[in-house]
Amino acid sequence: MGKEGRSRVRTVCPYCAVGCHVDLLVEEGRAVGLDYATDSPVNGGNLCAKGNAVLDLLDHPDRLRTPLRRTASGWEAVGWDEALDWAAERIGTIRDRHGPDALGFLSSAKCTNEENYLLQKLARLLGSNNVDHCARLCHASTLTGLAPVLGMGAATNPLHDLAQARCLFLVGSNPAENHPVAFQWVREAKDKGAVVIVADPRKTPTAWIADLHLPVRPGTDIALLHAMLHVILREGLEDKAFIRSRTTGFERTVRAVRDTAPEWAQSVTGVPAGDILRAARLFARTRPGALIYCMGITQHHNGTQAVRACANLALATGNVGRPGSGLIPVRGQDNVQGACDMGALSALLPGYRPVADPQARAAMEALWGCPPGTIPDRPGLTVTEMEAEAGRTLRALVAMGENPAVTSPAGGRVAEGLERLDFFLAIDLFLTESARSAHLVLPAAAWAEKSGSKTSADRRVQWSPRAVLPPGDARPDAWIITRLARRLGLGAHFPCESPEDVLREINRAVPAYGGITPERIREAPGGIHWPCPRQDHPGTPVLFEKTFATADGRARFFPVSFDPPPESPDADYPLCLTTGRVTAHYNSGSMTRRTPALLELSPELFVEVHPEDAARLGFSEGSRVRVVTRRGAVEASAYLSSAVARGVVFAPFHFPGTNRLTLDVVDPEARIPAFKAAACRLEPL
Amino acid sequence: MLLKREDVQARTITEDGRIFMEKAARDGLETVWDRYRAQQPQCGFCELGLSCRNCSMGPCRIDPFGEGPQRGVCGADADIIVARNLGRMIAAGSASHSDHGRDLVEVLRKVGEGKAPGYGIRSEEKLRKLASELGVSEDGQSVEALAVAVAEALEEEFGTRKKALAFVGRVPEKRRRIWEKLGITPRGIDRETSEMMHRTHMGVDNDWKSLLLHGLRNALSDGWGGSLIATEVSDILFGIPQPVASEVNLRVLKEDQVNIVLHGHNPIVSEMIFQAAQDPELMGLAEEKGARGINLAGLCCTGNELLMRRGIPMAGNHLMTELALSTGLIDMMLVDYQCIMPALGETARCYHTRMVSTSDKAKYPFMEHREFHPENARDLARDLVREAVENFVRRIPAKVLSPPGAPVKMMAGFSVEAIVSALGGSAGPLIDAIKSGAIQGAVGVVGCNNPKIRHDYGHVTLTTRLIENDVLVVDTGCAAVAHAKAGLKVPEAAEKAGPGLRQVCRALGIPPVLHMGSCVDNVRIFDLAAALAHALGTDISDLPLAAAAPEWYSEKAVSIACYAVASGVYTVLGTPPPIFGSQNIVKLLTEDLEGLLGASFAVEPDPARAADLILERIRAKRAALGL
Amino acid sequence: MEPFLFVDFSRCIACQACWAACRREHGGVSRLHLLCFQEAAVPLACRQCRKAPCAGFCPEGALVQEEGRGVKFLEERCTHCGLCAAACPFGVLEIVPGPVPDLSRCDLCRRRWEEGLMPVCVLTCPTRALSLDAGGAVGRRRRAQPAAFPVS
Amino acid sequence: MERILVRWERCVGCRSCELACRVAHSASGDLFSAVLERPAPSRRIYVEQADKTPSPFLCRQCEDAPCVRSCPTRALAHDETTGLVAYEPARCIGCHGCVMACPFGMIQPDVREGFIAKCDRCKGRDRPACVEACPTHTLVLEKDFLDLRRKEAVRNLVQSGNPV
Repeated sequence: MGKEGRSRVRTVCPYCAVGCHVDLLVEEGRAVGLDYATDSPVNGGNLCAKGNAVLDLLDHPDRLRTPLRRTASGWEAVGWDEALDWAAERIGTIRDRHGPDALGFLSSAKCTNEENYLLQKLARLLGSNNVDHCARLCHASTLTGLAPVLGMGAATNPLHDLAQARCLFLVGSNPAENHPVAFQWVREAKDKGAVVIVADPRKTPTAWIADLHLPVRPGTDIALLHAMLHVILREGLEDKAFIRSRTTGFERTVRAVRDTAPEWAQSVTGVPAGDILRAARLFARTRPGALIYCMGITQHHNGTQAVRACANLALATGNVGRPGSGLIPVRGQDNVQGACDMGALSALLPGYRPVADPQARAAMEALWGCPPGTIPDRPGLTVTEMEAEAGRTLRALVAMGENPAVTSPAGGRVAEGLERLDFFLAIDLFLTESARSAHLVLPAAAWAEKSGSKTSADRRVQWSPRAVLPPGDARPDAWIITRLARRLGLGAHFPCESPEDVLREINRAVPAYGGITPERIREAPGGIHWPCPRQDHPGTPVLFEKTFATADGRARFFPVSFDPPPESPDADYPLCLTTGRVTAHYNSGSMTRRTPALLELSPELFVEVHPEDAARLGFSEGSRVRVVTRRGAVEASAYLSSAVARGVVFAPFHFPGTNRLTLDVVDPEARIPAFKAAACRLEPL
Repeated sequence: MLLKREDVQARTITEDGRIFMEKAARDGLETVWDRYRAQQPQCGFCELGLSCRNCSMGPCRIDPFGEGPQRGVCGADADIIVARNLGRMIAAGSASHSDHGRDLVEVLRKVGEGKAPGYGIRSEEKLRKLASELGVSEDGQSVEALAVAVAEALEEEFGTRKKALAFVGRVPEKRRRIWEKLGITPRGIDRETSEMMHRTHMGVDNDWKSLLLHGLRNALSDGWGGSLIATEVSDILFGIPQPVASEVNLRVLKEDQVNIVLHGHNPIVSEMIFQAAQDPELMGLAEEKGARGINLAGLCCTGNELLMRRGIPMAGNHLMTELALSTGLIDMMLVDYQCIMPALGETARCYHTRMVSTSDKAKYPFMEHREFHPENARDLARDLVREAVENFVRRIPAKVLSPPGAPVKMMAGFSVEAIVSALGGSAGPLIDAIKSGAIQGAVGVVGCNNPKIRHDYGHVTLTTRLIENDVLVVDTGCAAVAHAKAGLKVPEAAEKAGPGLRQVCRALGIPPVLHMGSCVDNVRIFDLAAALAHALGTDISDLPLAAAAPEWYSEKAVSIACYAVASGVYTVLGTPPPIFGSQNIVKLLTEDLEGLLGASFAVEPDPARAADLILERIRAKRAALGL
Repeated sequence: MEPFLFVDFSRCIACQACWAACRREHGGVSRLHLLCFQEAAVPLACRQCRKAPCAGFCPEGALVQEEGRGVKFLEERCTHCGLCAAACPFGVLEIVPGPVPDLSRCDLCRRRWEEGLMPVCVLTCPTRALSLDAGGAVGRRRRAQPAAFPVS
Repeated sequence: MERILVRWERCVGCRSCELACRVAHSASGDLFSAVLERPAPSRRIYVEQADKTPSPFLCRQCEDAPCVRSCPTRALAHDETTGLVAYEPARCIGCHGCVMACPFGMIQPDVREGFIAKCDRCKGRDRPACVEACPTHTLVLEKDFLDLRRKEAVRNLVQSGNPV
């Protein structure tokens, strides 16, 4: 690879869940450049803007280089032994004093499978199910929505399979901006003549190539999906053979959509009835068709229901279980799928076995070698519940790579809660908005500074090897958790020294990962798609080709009811605020807002407003405006664009503030916050 | 379908051709020229040899301008595709001549076995000569037994068991060594053709150079194999041609006689027809029907075969075949095979003419098929002549146009033996004339007609230019008929020759353009060339000789041209062969072969410029010989 | 044919990957500009004009048209007069201020080119909106046309 | 000038039009010499396999042409008299904007006269080379096109068994 002493190491990009390969050029343990992994079966060398700027995360001046303890006079650098001893002492004390339920653990979709596995194991060995992570904020409703429908809540087809689809229906999903590399397969399908239908309140770059754009009002997707199903059934376009042979519960769903005609949906969604009719016919007649949905579906008060409405549409048209079809939730973070698989969820053990299931608990306790009854039998607190309980019943919180002060709804209250904790331990790359409230901050290694496996949105498990050294005294999260566990007297249960050792334990703990051994995965150029139960199993790119993962092997239709968003525009708050991503930034922005190139592209919070709304309110492009909801207000600059419908305001959620505006409501099943629709008003400054 | 006068002028230089082209148009006939025009534009890829249909992964084409695909589906590039196509053309041409030869060998065997009534051994001398060449012992054998033995030996030439064809022995030593060095000594006639078809199958020989070398070998298996056997056995069966006077052009068709026209290439059938037409009973029948006799006339090479040996008149060459029908005077046209346009049958339906196909391997739309075999030939020939006579009365007066004027006189019959005898028994005087410069050199002007070239213009222009420069022209096939129509084949034509050649012609009483036969008879030219080279103790390529095919069209012509060059004779083609898609192959054929074989190809559509190329060549060869 | 950056506007999704790649490759200044419009975006960079106005206007001969290699910049001749930037019809040539003023202009990643590598923007673009293969891209456009309108 | 229209359904993909176009735009004007010319003469008509059928595509001489609009030097301009999008090599700076702008892919970079190759409807020829070369009469001039379409329509009507 070119120059003397320079090596080329293929790593998996730390940003979104497409799982792109990035080749780092390494000299003496330092990254000196990146190159495009043109031979990668995953991304073929393509990278998005964030991927291109990924090197800036290594050696970033803001990186934490040593453990920091908060003192009255400010941050004090401490050694690892001192820091870990202190952390163990505080956690132990709080547990002894308040019981294990006073402990909370925020795991991270930004960390490897091994790290997530270790953190949930630590929590559970300490006797707490209070372990959760930010999947709760993005795709929890996919898990709760799809698990009873298909038997598991994951993308049914690999992302590159989109290229084989003849029809792509994207609902509340904007891969052109959020997953640009994955968009290539949408583009490829379109090149081959596929029909593209996009339902989104905004005319996003994804919608630029759409044959049909359905500008649905935020929060009314279920009405749209119902109306489409109504048309399909009315016109007999459903896949009768598939429904008969592979599903149950269809009749109840038929009844549920009896009255949801396009004309009714038009009044609810704002999408012309004719377009709904066309979309339904196109999707039903053009097979195979893939239904791609994202946080536009999941982040609602009825996210679970909306996910099931998507599933009903895909099942009714037979678009599950064959190449080019599928139900594809595109995950946001690089390892959100893996973190869920590892049981970093308050109600689920590794491999999605409910904590309430005694057999599941017993199996895990046996594997871990701990006394029966160690794992509590009740689900623990979710992310939002932990935040709400912070400083109340929850006395100590360990946050690994999470920044809830920015990412969680009603962010202002979360920050206050963090301040009230007896002990808040943050493990992160940077001193994030949340970490500023911590008592102890431990410097973590970034993606290329540690080895581990990650699972991308399409269940592709890939190994990302360590390429460079962490800056200063930063350490991989796995190292930190293991050392902390040993100081907490759990050393016997944490024998693993390397990520490979941990993965071997995962092979035994998570059946779907049974055959994904370190030896195999390091050699697999495109990773392995779980389920891969045995060493000789090739992996499963397309799920449910023969049978579903439900008890009877059939998919189940769930009748879904539509109820309008809890908050609609009114005289005081006449506009509808929806949130989303921009191409330059990522999640809370703790990484991207520290990257000069990306900050240059998108330096500050803005709100996208239709020009006519702006004209009526008397402001112009670039004006400063205040966005006000019942929960708070933030300032932003105005960006005028007819990409949003009249009456809709869009704000990216990567900047502190946006989530102070959003609704304080969660989906009753998934406990996912309703980020996507809130009533607001704009006040020119 | 009315023709403009300038169209007619542009299509042919012959007067009868013009008259009957207009007649044909009036009668609503579609001629070869009309069809050629309807085919315009013709496919440029195919013209360049860049299209390949050898397999069903294709068809494939190579973009000659470099932007589009440069390889076929199999990966063959322009060089390979052009070489394969050319190879298959050679194979087809070689197969045609050789199959023609084999048919004659079969008759020879049947004659020996006494199963071919009417046929006989006309030239025992040649039979014995061939027997000795083939190593067949003559001791105590009857002529019939010898015929069988020679036929058997000739059959072997077609097979696969030889290291070299027997007649390679006629080739000068130096040339044979060149062939051996290049590995192109022909081994078996069918073997080389079969091997060519094999090599050009997808995934066999993909070295364009070795493909082309095998092409030369395949062509040599024709020139010193198939064609040569055809000529020699024809001579054995039907006699060695001797100088004979005859006439040519459509005016040889007589309004008051039963006109039977013989068209094709193989004389087996037409020789029997000739015999039957001499039958007094049938001649009587003709008179009964009001005809003044039975007039046999020839077209193409079957015509040439009978002209050479029996002196029958020639109605015309390849492009005249349809126009001959348009006279309305032909009572029967008998065809065997090769160069018979599939359109003829339908054309004839416009008239009373009966069209009869005779070969088991060649059938045509709208023709009666009356199959000839050595066993039934004599009787069938009589039947057919009778039927032709009976058809005389069915002429459609309104459609008859008697060609005005008189036919052109001509001399033919110049076999090698006849030339040597005209020279007084040896090639010496010819060699002397060449040495003295009276004759600068000799050129074989051969080949077909092609509607891409103004009919006969290429032949006549080139040949006129050559004889003006004291170059003796020998010819065969359709070229020979073109020259005859232009009046170049009478001793008086010596006046058109340069002073040296004129003097030689006058002294010997021969025309400056010598008719050596049909297109298989091109081998006579090479026989003569080889004899001259022997006499001078040198190689053919050192002699001041050349060959030209100004109006060629057929695959047989490709084979002929290739064996000409491989035998050491510089060959100028008028119509571009489909090779120009590969500059490598063009360079090899037009330049590099010179170093390997002492001869190469040139392509020159303008006959006057072609003549200049040839004259330059002859001067160079003469200079090299110190003449 | 001399290569140039072929931009298929219809494929661009405004993802900014090319911009970010260019900026990284060229020390923090992107030589490629992504112009976003309401429903389209256009990456704009030096067009590698065959008769380049920038070279034509340069009074010092610092920009010269090299046959087969496009416009070449001879730094030692440059007086930073800015005429080239003014001459460029596309505004993609920039004098970068600094102690040693530099000319910022897309050179198709000439350094990578010499190592046999593609320009970074082409490699990174997920939708193949950018390519060096104009012929191929134009051909794909032709083939994307609906061939036969139905004639029964 | 009469436009060249395409009877798509007749194209057999022989590419004769492409060859004829190149020959018409070569220095020699003759196939056998044109193949030797360097640089090779360019084509301005393209036979492509589009949607499973071969079809010839050529410049549509748009009235409000994207290539004209993209041209910074007016080297491409709509000629009111001929109705063609005319190319003036002397004004061209070779920026390739038109190549990118043409939504149909009908302009290619070139190196012979000027910097692009674009259909000029065979300057100085009565019938364009491609029209002359087309063996199936897929490419026809506008008047012929309409004439032939009418005849086809009538023939279909008559053959339908319901003559007027």
